[in-house]
Amino acid sequence: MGTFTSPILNYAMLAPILVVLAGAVVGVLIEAFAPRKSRASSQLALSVFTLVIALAALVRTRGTYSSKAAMNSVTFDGAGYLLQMAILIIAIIAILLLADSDKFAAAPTAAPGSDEEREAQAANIRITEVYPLTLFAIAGMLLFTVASDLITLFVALEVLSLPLYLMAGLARRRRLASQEAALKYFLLGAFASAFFLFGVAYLYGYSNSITFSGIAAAITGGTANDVFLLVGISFVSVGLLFKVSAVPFHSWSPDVYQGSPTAVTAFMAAATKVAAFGAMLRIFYVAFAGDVWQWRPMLTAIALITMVFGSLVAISQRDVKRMLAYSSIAHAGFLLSGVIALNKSGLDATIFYLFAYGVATVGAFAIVSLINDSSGEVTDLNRWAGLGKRSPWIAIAFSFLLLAFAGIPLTSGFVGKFSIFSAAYESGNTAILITGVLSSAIAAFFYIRVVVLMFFKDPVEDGTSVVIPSIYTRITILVSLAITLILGVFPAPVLDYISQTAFFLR
Amino acid sequence: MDPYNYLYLAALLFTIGAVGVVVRRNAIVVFMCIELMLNAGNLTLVTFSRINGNLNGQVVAFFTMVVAACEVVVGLAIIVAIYRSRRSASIDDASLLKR
Amino acid sequence: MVTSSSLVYLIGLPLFGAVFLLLIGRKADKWGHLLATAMSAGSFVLGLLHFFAMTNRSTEDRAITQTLFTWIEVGTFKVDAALLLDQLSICFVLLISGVGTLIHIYSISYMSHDENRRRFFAYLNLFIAAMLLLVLGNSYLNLYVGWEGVGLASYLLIGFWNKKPAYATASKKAFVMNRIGDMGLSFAIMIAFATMGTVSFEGVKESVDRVGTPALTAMGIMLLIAAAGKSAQFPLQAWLGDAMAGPTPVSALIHAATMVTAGVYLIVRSNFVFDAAPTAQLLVVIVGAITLIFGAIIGMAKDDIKKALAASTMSQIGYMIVGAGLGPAGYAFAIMHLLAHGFFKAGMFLGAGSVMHGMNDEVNMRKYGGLRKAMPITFITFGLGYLAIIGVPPFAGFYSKDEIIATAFNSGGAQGIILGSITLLGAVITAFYMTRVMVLTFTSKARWDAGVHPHESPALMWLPMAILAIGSVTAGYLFTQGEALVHWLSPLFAKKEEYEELLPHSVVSILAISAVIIGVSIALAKYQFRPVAAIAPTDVSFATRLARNDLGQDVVNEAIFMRPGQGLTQGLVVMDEKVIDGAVRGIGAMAVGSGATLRRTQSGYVRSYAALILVGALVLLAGIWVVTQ
Amino acid sequence: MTLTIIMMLPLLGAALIALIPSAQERLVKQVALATTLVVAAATLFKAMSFDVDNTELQFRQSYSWIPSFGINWGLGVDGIALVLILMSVILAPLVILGGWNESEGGRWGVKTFYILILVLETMVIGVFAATDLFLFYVFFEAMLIPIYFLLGGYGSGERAAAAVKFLLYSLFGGLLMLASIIGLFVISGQNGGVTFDITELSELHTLMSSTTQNILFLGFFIAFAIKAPLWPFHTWLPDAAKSGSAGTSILLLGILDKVGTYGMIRFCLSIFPDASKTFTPVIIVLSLISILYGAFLAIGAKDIKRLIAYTSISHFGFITLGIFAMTTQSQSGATLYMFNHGFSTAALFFVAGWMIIRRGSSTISDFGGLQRVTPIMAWSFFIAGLSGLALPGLSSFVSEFLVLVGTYTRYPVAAIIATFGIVLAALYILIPVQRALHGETTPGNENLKDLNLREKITIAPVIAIIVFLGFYPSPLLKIINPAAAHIVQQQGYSDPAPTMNGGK
Repeated sequence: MGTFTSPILNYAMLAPILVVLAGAVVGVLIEAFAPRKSRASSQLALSVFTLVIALAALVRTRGTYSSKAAMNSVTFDGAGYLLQMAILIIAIIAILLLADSDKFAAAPTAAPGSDEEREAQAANIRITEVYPLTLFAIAGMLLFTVASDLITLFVALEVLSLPLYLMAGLARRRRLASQEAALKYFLLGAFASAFFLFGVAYLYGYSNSITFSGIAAAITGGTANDVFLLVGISFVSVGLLFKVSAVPFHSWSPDVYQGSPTAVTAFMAAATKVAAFGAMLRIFYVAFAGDVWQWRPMLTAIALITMVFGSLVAISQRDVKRMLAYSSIAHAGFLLSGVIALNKSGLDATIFYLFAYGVATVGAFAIVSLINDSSGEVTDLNRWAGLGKRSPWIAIAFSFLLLAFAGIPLTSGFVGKFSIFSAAYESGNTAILITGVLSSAIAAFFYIRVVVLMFFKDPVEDGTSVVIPSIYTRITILVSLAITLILGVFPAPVLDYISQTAFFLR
Repeated sequence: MDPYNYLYLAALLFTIGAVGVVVRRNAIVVFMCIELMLNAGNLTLVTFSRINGNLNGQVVAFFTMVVAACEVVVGLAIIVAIYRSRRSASIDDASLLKR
Repeated sequence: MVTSSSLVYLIGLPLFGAVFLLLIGRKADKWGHLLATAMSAGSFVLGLLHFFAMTNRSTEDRAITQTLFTWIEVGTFKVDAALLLDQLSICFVLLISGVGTLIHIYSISYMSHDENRRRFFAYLNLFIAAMLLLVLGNSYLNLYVGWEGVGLASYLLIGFWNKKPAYATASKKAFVMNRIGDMGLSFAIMIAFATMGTVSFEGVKESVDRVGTPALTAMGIMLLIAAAGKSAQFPLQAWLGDAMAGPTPVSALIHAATMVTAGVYLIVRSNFVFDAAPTAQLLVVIVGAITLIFGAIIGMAKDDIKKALAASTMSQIGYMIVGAGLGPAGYAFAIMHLLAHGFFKAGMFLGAGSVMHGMNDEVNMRKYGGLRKAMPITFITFGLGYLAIIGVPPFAGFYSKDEIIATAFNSGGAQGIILGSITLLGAVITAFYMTRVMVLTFTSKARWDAGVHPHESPALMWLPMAILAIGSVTAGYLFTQGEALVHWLSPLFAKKEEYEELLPHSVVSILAISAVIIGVSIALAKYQFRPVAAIAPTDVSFATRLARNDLGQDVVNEAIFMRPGQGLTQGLVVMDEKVIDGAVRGIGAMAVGSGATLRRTQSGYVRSYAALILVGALVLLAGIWVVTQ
Repeated sequence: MTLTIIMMLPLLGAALIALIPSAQERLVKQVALATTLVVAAATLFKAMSFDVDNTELQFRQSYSWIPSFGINWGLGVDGIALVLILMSVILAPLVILGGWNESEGGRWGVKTFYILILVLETMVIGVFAATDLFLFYVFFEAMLIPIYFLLGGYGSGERAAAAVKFLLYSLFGGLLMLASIIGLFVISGQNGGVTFDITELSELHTLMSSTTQNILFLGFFIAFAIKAPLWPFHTWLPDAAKSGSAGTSILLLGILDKVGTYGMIRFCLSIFPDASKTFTPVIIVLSLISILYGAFLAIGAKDIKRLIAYTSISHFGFITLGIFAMTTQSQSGATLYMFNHGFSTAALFFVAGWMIIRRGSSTISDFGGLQRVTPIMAWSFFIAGLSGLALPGLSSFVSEFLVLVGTYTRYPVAAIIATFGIVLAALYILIPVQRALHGETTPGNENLKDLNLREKITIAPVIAIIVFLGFYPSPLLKIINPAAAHIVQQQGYSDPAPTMNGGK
């Protein structure tokens, strides 16, 4: 029996994660003790404050990289730093959307239409648990991107997932759909993480180690049983591909995106993608790199299918949230090509793309949350007709974001596409380049369809109207527009910064 | 006895669980199947820990149990809520969202 | 070569007239025609001055040029906007501006009732300018500008009364068929540039001896096509008849005296090419011969006086083309016949106009008759022209046609005999149909419609006719005095090789005259001494019917070009809509369709999603496995 | 006065307009007109200092934009680009003047219309002046947005559908081009530093395998062939032209489509010389098909704007033919053709637009006898038509003949086939002329108004240019020739010498 030595933790580096967790705990306490009236405001303040602090703490650690911060189980390096920063920034602008908390169920536990719920709504009760939940999820994401051993990775995955499952069910209107979304998300998520765990087990069995570096070493050693490795890689990939909603592990996302409260969808769509791809980058670049010739063909195939499938199905969507869901699937395909590229420019490109896409997504969903009628949000595209007449600025903003998704020059989306495809081609992957370009063409088709709807169709008088955005939502939209534009016109500083900073400690 | 048999067992359990998820309707049962898959994972871990002769695997298994517990909490909450609103625990009833 | 600075005014005056009158608009209605006439007369006077100046210069430096500016210069392709006035072009300058001026004068009265007289005169000026550019340009490309310019003018003038759809169509037909000719001209120019690197007349003339015959033959044929288009030669003759839709002065000026002879000018101008390309030259003769007979036959059957004259124009130009095709021996005579024809044919057209003027614009000769007394002056002037065209000595036509026939006979071998007899036959037919016209119009019994009171035209109209008549009397004599014209032109052409005469000139003359006598007597027998039906008899031989519809030229064109063309057009329209655009739309539909299909995979059931994930996982596993093996 | 400044002037005007209250439509229009006039003046002034004997790009400016991708804000012009820019800036004020009231029928009112036009002008100048491939692409794509809204917002009939068709076509082409650009980018990166500077890129071909070069070339070429448009990528054009307002159609066919043919010269040829050689036969065939096909469809067209569109397809066939025939004559001819086509198409669309506004229909058979009712309008249409059929003495003849004669020296057969186009041209111009201007005045046309002063002022300079350049094209040719010749010998071609023995 060896003597137990207490682990050495570098708190400065862990600070961002810890801060967010602490904020979450405080949030729970507020839920427990603070009077109902003050909760909403104090929770919002607390969350924003927490995130800002976390961001500050993160910035303080810049330039100091180490894999020893928590006994090799997390690695703080350039890539991790950038990804965490991306997550925090996106989180900050996304969490402001939660402020319009009349979007959330008064009594989530109450059966829809029950007296209990009616009373709750009558009392104008607003549940504010969503804030601490979000903070927990964020903490999980932050950890997910820097986790460098399998335990941490698995735990982080669950920490970020579980709160999301709940948040998905919190919609105030269309409760049934919302709950269904929660159920689906939960069951499938759990199912996927079971695969993940199984994969983890086999990776451990293969390499006799649970750290990425250990696995990498075992692969380069190449003595161990390849079958284990192969099972491990594929099943772990299943778990990750599920999170990034790549075909054929995508089927949850349209339903969940549609069912969840739009604010949650925004956060989920943007931040989760960053975290999941962050983890994916790390594990593939660090742990599996040596084995690239084995997994690249299959992942390429998945990437191609994902791009095309997402773009094609999006064409026939009638619901704006579902359409955005499918477009996010297509984008997952593009992002995958960055992962597959497995080169420096691939890393840079993916990180830039993640950030740009995440920000734009938040903005888009924020705008979606503005289109309302008496019974809540209007997501049926046909009822968006003539928006350009009714409220041109909103329509222009939304079109701009759509153009960014479509990758039109002078938007961040274009720079992202350009860099990620060139990375893919640089790694000799012509198929990705061509398919990517073609599916972008298909994608353009449905983005433009929405533009046509908004500008060239005459409005239908059915009470659909644009609610005056609250100051918070307004900030969110403006910020995401600004970033999308700036990254489109003057991407140079960001690009340079990423390419100088992004690297993996191995 | 050859520890590899445990791997086969675990694989078998995992398969049973996976198939169960696909074929069963009752949310609770489906959930149990998932738990079964998780435990198959645990078993595998422990076995490998035995084969490789270090403890990491078992440590992971412990973490997994905790995580599984959390999942139960969240999962049951959701299932109960949906049961209350739909008066049924059949996951096929919940199919408003599609296409 | 002597340079001049005043050539440009030859063109400038009428051009100014045209542009000015078109821009200034109705304000000029009062005096526009006078200005136009003055402009045309001006360039005639200028032309005369140049002519006398030229006669005073020694033979070798008679030609003068004026370079205005560099028009197009790209790489080795350099074309100056430059004019060349030599012995050949001066003839045309005088003809165009002279006859042109006369016809301006005539039109002042003839068009006096037309509200758009000003525009008419503007067009006339435009035509004079373009035609002068055509004959003055010193390179094929400059000629091309005038070439299409006269095409445009003729389009505008034929369609001057375009209110009538038929007339509008006629003008379009003329322009399009001319364009086919123009295509030939463009090809010729391309060949010239590709083979000799130049498109100017001297340039080509200097280089011909260094160019292979095939290229020259090709160029010659292309020039011939161009000529055929402009000069209504077979197979591009069909437009001329319809072109009679234009006001009569137009028919006189453009479609008799000047524009239609541009083809002859082109061939004679390009003599150096044809001399070096016998095949092309032979083709020229053949085309000329065919048209000569073709036109003559049509002329026999036409009751519309203008159409009859048009047919005869076609056939007379046939003579000129034959002449031009006979090489150095014939060039001068072609030009001689051209000038003579310019006088008598213009005169007769004006006569026809004057007749129509007196007959309420009736054109059907079967409704005429006995106008001899009603319009004596017209009768006399027309008659002189008539004597000239059928070639009665000593009128102009006799000399020129006689020469061409002789040259044809003497062009050697079988060709000579065939050509000679064709030209001779032509002479017979010419005599016949012209006599027919004469008789039907003037000397036979009156067959006027009720309420028609023929009267002599005003002086402004008959004066030009008279002048032209004098021309047609004297021209031939003047030209042939000591072979004046031949000597005048000879420096431009290669020496004509001496040939042994097949028939002595006297014999030819006798033959020609007897041909005339035959033709005339048949016609007299048929029309003078027998009553003429006021309505064209329908129980006529197939040949007559064929001749009446221009030997089916339009039928053929429609069958071979128009209908297939229309079919093709319609076909392509459909194809564009259905096939090409259809394919595009199809791709779009495919994308949408497949999207809609894939969409069904999203069944909404958790279990199917789970199944998908499971399958996916297994496929992934299997895939990686396969790759590994 | 740098190119950048000239480029920014229209944006400035757009900003000004944005500040004007929407009520003052007159003022808006005046500001727009003034702006474009200033731009035109500035450009002309700048052009004065262009050194015609220098084949290098001139007025060059280069500021680093995205260094990590080697992307610069690089501007500069050679003779070809300069001529096209001149064309665009001269047409712009005419478009505004000619379509003075077009903006009223639109979806979003007057201000938007002129802002869109001015933004478009900036991008047009940019796209012709860009010496950085990436910058070019940015303008190439961004340009689509304003024209898309102009088409869809201020057109008539199925405008939205037509606009979408246009946009999708162009985006598709653009994305293919993007793929090729990425390819170039990576290859340049693998061979000594990423760059988008076209002069540097034009040395890259030595390092590319012929297959790579061919594939990348196709990416570019198809994009340009769609823009130009070349058969069979043309079907968007008639719809767009039909539903666009006259002004928009002029911007689209007269200016934007030139980007396609210009791109072929600037990028396809100079970056992929070998691939260009490989594909020349195919391209020549395509251009011949376009020439005849466009002509036939023009003959068959019932709608006057569709007719003009199809004639343009035929003309773009000539231009492409000239570009790839690779003789100095054809090359200069092609560029001159682009310039002339801009004006003759503009003339046709202006008059057609006025006719349509007056008659309320764009079907040719609805007109008739206009020559008597509205002589000036009829004459303008006729002259525009004559320049459309390349009548000698009008500008388009010079360019068309240069193309033909230049082509003949290298590809006689192609030239001969192309020449048949001039007969068809006579038909497709004279048929509408007869239907619309001649014959009886069809009911409903008896009291159409003739051109008013504004319209006369618009059409006069266009016709003046057409006629002047017909007789004296040298000023333009002086600018074009060196650049064109430079491109030809850059491609390793030299003009075929006269074939006669001892040819000079």
